[in-house]
Amino acid sequence: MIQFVNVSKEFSSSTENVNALRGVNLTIEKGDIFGVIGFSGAGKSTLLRMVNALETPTAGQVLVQGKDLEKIPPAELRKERKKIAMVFQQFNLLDSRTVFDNVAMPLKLNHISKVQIADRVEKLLTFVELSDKWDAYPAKLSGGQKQRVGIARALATQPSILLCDEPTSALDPKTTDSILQLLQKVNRELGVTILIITHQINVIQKICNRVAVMESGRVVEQGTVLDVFSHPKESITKDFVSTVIDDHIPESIKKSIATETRNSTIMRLHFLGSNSREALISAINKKFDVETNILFASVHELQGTVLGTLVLQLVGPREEIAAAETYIQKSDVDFEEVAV
Amino acid sequence: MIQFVNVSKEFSSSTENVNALRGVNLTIEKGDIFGVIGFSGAGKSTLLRMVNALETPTAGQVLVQGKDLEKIPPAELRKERKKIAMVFQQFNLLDSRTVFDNVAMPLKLNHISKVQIADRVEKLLTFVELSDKWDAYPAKLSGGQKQRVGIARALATQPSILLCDEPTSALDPKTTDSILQLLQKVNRELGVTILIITHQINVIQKICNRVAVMESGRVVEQGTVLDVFSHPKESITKDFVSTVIDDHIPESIKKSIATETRNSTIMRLHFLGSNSREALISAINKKFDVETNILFASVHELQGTVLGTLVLQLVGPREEIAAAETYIQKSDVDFEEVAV
Amino acid sequence: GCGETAFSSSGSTASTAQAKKELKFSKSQGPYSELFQKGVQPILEKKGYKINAVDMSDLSQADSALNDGEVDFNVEQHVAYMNNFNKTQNGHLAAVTPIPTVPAGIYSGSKTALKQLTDGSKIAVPNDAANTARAYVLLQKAGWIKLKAGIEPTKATQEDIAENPYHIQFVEMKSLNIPSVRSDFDFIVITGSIVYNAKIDPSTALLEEDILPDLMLHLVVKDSDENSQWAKDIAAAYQSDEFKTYLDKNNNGLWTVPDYSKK
Amino acid sequence: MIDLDIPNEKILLAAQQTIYMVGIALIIGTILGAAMAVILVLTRKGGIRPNKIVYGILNAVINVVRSIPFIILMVFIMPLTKAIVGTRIGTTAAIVPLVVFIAPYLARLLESSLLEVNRGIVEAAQSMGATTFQIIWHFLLPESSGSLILALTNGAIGLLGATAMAGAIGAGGVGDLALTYGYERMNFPLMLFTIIVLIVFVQLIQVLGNFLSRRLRHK
Amino acid sequence: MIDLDIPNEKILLAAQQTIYMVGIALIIGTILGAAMAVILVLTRKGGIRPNKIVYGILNAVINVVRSIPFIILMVFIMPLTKAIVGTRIGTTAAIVPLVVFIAPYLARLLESSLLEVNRGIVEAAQSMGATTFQIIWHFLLPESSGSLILALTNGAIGLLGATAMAGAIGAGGVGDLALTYGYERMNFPLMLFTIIVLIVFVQLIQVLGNFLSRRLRHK
Ligand SMILES: Nc1ncnc2c1ncn2[C@@H]1O[C@H](COP(=O)(O)OP(=O)(O)OP(=O)(O)O)[C@@H](O)[C@H]1O
Ligand SMILES: Nc1ncnc2c1ncn2[C@@H]1O[C@H](COP(=O)(O)OP(=O)(O)OP(=O)(O)O)[C@@H](O)[C@H]1O
Ligand SMILES: [Mg+2]
Ligand SMILES: [Mg+2]
Repeated sequence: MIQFVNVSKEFSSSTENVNALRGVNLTIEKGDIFGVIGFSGAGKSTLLRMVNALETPTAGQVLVQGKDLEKIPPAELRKERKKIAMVFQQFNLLDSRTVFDNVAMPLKLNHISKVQIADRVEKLLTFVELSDKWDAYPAKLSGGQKQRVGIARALATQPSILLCDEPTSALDPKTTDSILQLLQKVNRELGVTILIITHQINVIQKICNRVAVMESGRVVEQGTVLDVFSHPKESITKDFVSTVIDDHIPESIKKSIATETRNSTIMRLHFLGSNSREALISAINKKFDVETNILFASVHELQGTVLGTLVLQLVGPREEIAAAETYIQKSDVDFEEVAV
Repeated sequence: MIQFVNVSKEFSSSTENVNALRGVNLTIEKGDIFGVIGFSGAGKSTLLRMVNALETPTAGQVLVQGKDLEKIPPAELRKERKKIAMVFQQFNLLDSRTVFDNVAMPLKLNHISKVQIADRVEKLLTFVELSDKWDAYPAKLSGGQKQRVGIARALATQPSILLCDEPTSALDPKTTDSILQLLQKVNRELGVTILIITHQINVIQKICNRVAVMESGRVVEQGTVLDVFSHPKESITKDFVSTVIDDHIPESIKKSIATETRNSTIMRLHFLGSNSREALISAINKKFDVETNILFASVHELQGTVLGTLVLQLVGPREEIAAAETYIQKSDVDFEEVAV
Repeated sequence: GCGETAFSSSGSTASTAQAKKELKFSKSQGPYSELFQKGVQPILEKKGYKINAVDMSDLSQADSALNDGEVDFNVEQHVAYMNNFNKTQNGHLAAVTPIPTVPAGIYSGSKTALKQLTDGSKIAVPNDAANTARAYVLLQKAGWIKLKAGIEPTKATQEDIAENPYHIQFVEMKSLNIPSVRSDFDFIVITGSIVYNAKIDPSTALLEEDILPDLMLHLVVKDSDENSQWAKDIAAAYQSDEFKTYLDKNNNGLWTVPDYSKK
Repeated sequence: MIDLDIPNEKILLAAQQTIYMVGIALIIGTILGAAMAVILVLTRKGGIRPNKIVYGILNAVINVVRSIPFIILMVFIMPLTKAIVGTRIGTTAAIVPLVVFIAPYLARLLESSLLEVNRGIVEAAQSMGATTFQIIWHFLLPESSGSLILALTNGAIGLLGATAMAGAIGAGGVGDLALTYGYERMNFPLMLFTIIVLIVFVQLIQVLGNFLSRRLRHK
Repeated sequence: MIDLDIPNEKILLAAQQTIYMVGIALIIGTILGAAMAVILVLTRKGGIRPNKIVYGILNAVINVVRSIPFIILMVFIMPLTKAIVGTRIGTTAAIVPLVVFIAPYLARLLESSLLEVNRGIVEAAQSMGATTFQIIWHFLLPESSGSLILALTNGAIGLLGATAMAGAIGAGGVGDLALTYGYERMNFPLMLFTIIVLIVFVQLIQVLGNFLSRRLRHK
C-alpha cells in the first residue's frame, strides 16, 4: 500500500520556485494497477519518484507499506527499494553495458547466481522480443528497443511494487499491448502493485483499475477507472476522457447535418455495462415514426464493463421525437440533447 | 519532394550486421504530411535520419528536392539542412542552455538579429505553453516539456521540410492535439512538407494525408491514409489499423451474446464517407421484423472522410434476417458476417 | 625482477667497520665524481675496495642520504654547504679532506673583456645554494660591486650588495642553463662543474675566484665514520702520488688543487 | 613574525611573477590547447571530419612535447623563445616554454572532456546545418563547459607547478623561491612560507574552478 | 650507431627502472586516486552522500599535496618513505613520492570524469537499492570508463615526467638519464636518444589509452 499524505514538493532555485506537487493525498492499495494521467508538467513523474524516494517531499509524507522511506536508515531504504522496480521515462540505461548486462544488473546486485541470471534475462529478453539484441549496446538500439530493455530490467527482480513512467511511450500499439498484458499478468499472478503514468488513455483503459487525474501539482480527481471515465467531473478529466472516448461529431458529418431540412433532434446517449446491448434503437424505430441516424458511435471496454457512446439524430415529426425521448428517458440510459 | 530509391542500410559491427533498411522505395510529395508507422526497430528512425543525411544509405539513393545529399559538397549540404528541421526521438537538447537559448539556437546559426530571435522564440514558447519556463535548463523540465522545447526548436526556422521522430510520444492528448494542429497549420499555410514517425495512429489519422507501413526494414504498404486505413492489405497494417479503428467485440459483450437463445446473426458493417449517415438501421428496423442490437460501434474521421464500423446483432426469424441482409447488401455498405 | 639488486638496499655492509671494503657514494654529474671515479677509485680498488655509485642529482638529497647512512660518502660539496646542512637539518656530516676543486670564473657573454663593463650590464649568476655567494664574492673581486662589511662570504646574497655602482642587473638562474644563453648576457659567472660540463675552455675565464678554504670541495662522510679506516683510505688516495700523477696528466687548467697536492 | 631571511619585496615580486606567468601562459595555453583538442576531436576516427593524417600528426606532436622533461624543453625551445620574446631568460621568456608545456597537456584534458559530449548533440547541430566552427562553438564547448573548466583548473595547477622550474631560466616566482631559497638553501621557514603561498594559490584556483564548473553543469 | 658515451646496459637498466617506477606507482596511485575521486564525488554538495567535512578536508589535502613542488615533496615525505620501504634512496624509494604526487593528480582527473556520468544512471542504481559501493563499482566506474582511461593515460604520462625528477634520490630511469647524463653533461646525442625513448614510452601509453578508451566508449 502506498499512501501520499498531504504531499507537496517545491523545486527552488535562485531564480524561481516551482511547485511540482501541492498537497497530494492519494492511496494506492496493494494489487492495484493505478494509473496517473495529467498534462505535461503536471507533476506525475515527481509523484512517482517519491514512491522510491528518488525525490523527497518538501511537506507531507509518503508511506510505502506503512514506512516513511525518508525516515528509515539507508540500509533499510535499500532493502525497500529492492522491492520497488522502476521504468524510467528517459530509460536510464547504462551505455557501457550490453542489453543483457543492463537487464542482469538488478539481479547481480541481489547476488543471484550467474546461471539463474542468464536464465531469467533470456526469458525476459525473449518476452520483450529483444533476444537477438542481447549483446548490443544501448547506443545501437532504436527508441522502442531501449524502452523495452528498461521494462525488462524493471521486471527482472520480481518486485512487489512496479513504478512505470510512461513505459510504452516509444512503443508501437502491438508491442504496447503485449507489454500491458505482461504487466497485467504480473499484477494478477504475483500480486505486484503497479503505478503507471501514461498519456495513452487506452493504457489506463486496458489495464488500470484505478486512476488519478493530475493538474498543476494537484490530484483533481480519482477513483475507479469506470467511475472516472463514465462520469468525469472535472473539466480536465472530461477533456482526457474525450480524447479516448471521443464523442465529438466529426466535422464532415456536422456539415452534412446542416443540410438536413426536416425536423430533427440530435442526442448523445451513454450506455454503461449491459444496457449497451439493449435494443434501444430497434425499439425506437419500431415504436415511433422517426428515422434514426447514427452520427457517431463508440464502444469501449473498461475493466470488463462496456462503456458506449452514441450520437443519434432523430428525424421525424416533433411529437414523435418527443415521445421517443420520453421512451429513452425511461430506459435508464443517460442522454442529453446536443446542439451542433 | 523526397525520394527513396532502393535504399538499404546495413549497420555492421564486429559481431553482427543489422539490416535496418532493405530496398526502400518511397516518394514524399511536396506539401504532404507523410506518416510512417511500424513496429519498434522496423527502421523508421533510420529512414527519417536519411532525409537530412544524418545517416547515409549503404545502397540506393535518397533524393531531397532532386539532390542526393550524400553527393553534394559540405557547404551545400549545410544549406540544404537549414531547410530541413528535425524533432528528435530523444530530444537532443543542449543541457547547458536554457529553454530560450535552445529554441533560439537554429536562429542564431542563421544570424538572425537578437530582437527578431527574442520575438520569434517568445511566440514559439507561448505556443508550446512553456513561456514560464524560458529560463529553465532542460534538466529541470519534465519529459513532455523537453519534447515541446524540441518541437519549438524545430519550428523556429520555418523550414520547408520538417522531420518528426515521434514528436508527441511524451505528450498528453491535449498538448498532442495542439501540436498537431500547429503542424497542420504550418503545412497548410507555409506548405511545409512533414514526415512524421509515430506509434500513435490517431496522430496519423488526424493530420497525415499519406502513410507508409514499415516492417523489418521494408515498406510493406503505402498510400493515402484513407485507403490504407479503410482497406488494409498486409496483416501488419490490419493489426495497426485495428488498434485504432477497433472492431473487436468486447469480451463482456461476447459473453452475454452467448446467453442469447433466440435465432440471431452477427455482422460487421463498414461505412465509408457519407453513407455512414444513412439511416440504415432505422430502415432495417422498420422494414423487417428483426431486433437490432449494436454490439460495437466506432466512427473515425480520416482526412475529412468518415470511416465507421458497426457490429450488429440481428435477432429474429431466419427469413427476416436473410431479407435484412439482402437489403444491406443492396445499400452499398461493406459487410461481413462474423462468428463470435 | 628489476630493482632490488642494483639500486636499493645498502645497509647490510655498512655496520661492520673494521672489515668494511664495500663502499657506496652518491654521484652527481660533473667533474668531481668523475675525477673520483677515474683518478681515485682505481687506487682504492687496488686496496681491495669495491665502490658503488648511486646517481643522485640533488645535493641536498644526497646529504640526507649520507646522513642517514644510506651511502657512505660524497665528493660534491664545500665545507660551507656542509655546515649549513648540519645546522639546518641536524646533520652529522664531517669533511675529511679537501679535494681538487674547479674555481668559479667570470666568462664572457656578449662582452669579451672585463673592461667592457658598462652601466646596467646584465650578468648571469648561478641560483644554486652552493654557488650564488661565490659568484657575488667573485664579482666583488672584480671590483664591480661591494658587499656589506662583515658579511660571511659563503652566504652572500643579492641583498648583501652594499654598492652597485654600475647598476648591474643580476639574473640568478640555474647555472647549467647559463652557458646556453651566454649571448643574452654581457658576462656570466659559472662554477667549474658547469665549465667542465659545457666543455668551455677554462683558460678563457676572464677572472677566476680565489677559492676560500670553506669553498674548497671536500670528501664528506658521516661524522661517526670520520675516523674509519675506509675514510682514511679515501683521503689517502686523494693525497697519493699516484693521484697527483693522474691529475697532472689531466689537469688542462681546470683544477685548483689543495695544498697537499701542491708539493 | 618569523624571520624569513629574505626581504618582503622579494616575496611580493615572486608572487607577482607567478601570477604573471601562470596568467599569461594559461590564457595562451588554453587557446592553443583548446584548438588542438578540437582538432583532435574533429579529425579522429568517427569524428565530424575524420582525417587520419592531421589526427596522426597532431597526436604525435602532442606526445613528443609531453615526453620531454620540462627542464629540457626549456632549453630545446630557446631559439623559439628568443624569436618570440627577444630574450631567452627572465619571466617573460619563461612564458614560451610554459605555453609549450601546458598547451599539449591541456589539449589532452580538453579532448577528453569534449569526447564526453553526447553524439545526439552533434547530430542536432548538424541537422541545423551548423558549420564545423559553429558545432564547436555553440554545441561542443558549451555542452562540456563544466568539465572543461575542471580541466583548465587542473591545467592551471600544473602550470603553477611548472613555474617553479622556470627559475632555471631566471624567471623567478614563488615556486622558484621555494626551491632555490627555501629548499636548496635549507631555509625551512621560507620554504614553508612559500609553500603556504603556493597552497593558497592552488586552493584559490581550485575553489574558483569548482565553483564555475558547478555553475556551468546543468545536468 | 652514434656513440652515446655510456654503456648500453645503463640505458637498458634505466628503461627497466622507468617501467618499474611508472608501473608500480601508477597502479598504487590509481587505486588511491580513484578512492579519493570517488569520495570527492560522493561527498560533494548534491552527491550521493553529501558530507561537507570529509569533502572539505580531502579537497584541501589534495590541493596541499598538489601545491608542493615534486622535489620538495620528496623531501617532505622522506620519513614516510623510510617507514614504508625501509630506505629513502633508490628506485623503490622513489615510488612513494611518485605515488603521493600522482594520486591527488589522478584524483582530480578521475573526479572530473565521474562527474560527467548522467544523473539518471545514479538514480537507476538507487532505485535498484544499490549500495554506495555498488553504485560506484557497477554504475559510476563503468559508465565513465572511456573517460577514466584517458585520465589514467594522462596520469601515466605525467608520472613518466615525474620519474625524471626522481633521479634526485637516486632512482635512475630514462628521464634521469636524459636530465643528468644528457642535459647536465650536455651530451646531446644521449639527450636526444633518451628523449626518443621517452617519446616511444609516451606514444605507447597514449596509443594504448586511446585504444582502450575507444573500446569502452559505447555512446
Ligand atoms: N547505430 C546503430 N548501430 C547498429 N544498429 C543500429 C544502429 N541504429 C539502429 N540500429 C538498429 O537498426 C534497426 C532499426 O532502428 P531504428 O532506430 O530505425 O528503428 P525504429 O523503427 O525507429 O524503432 P523505434 O520505433 O523503436 O524507435 C534496429 O534493429 C536497431 O537496433
Ligand atoms: N529538478 C527540477 N528542478 C526544477 N523544476 C523541476 C525539476 N523537476 C521537475 N521540475 C518541474 O516540476 C514540474 C513537474 O514535473 P514532472 O516531471 O513531475 O511533470 P510530469 O507530470 O511528469 O510531466 P511529463 O508528462 O511532461 O513528463 C514541471 O513544471 C517541471 O518543470
Ligand atoms: Mg514525466
Ligand atoms: Mg525510432
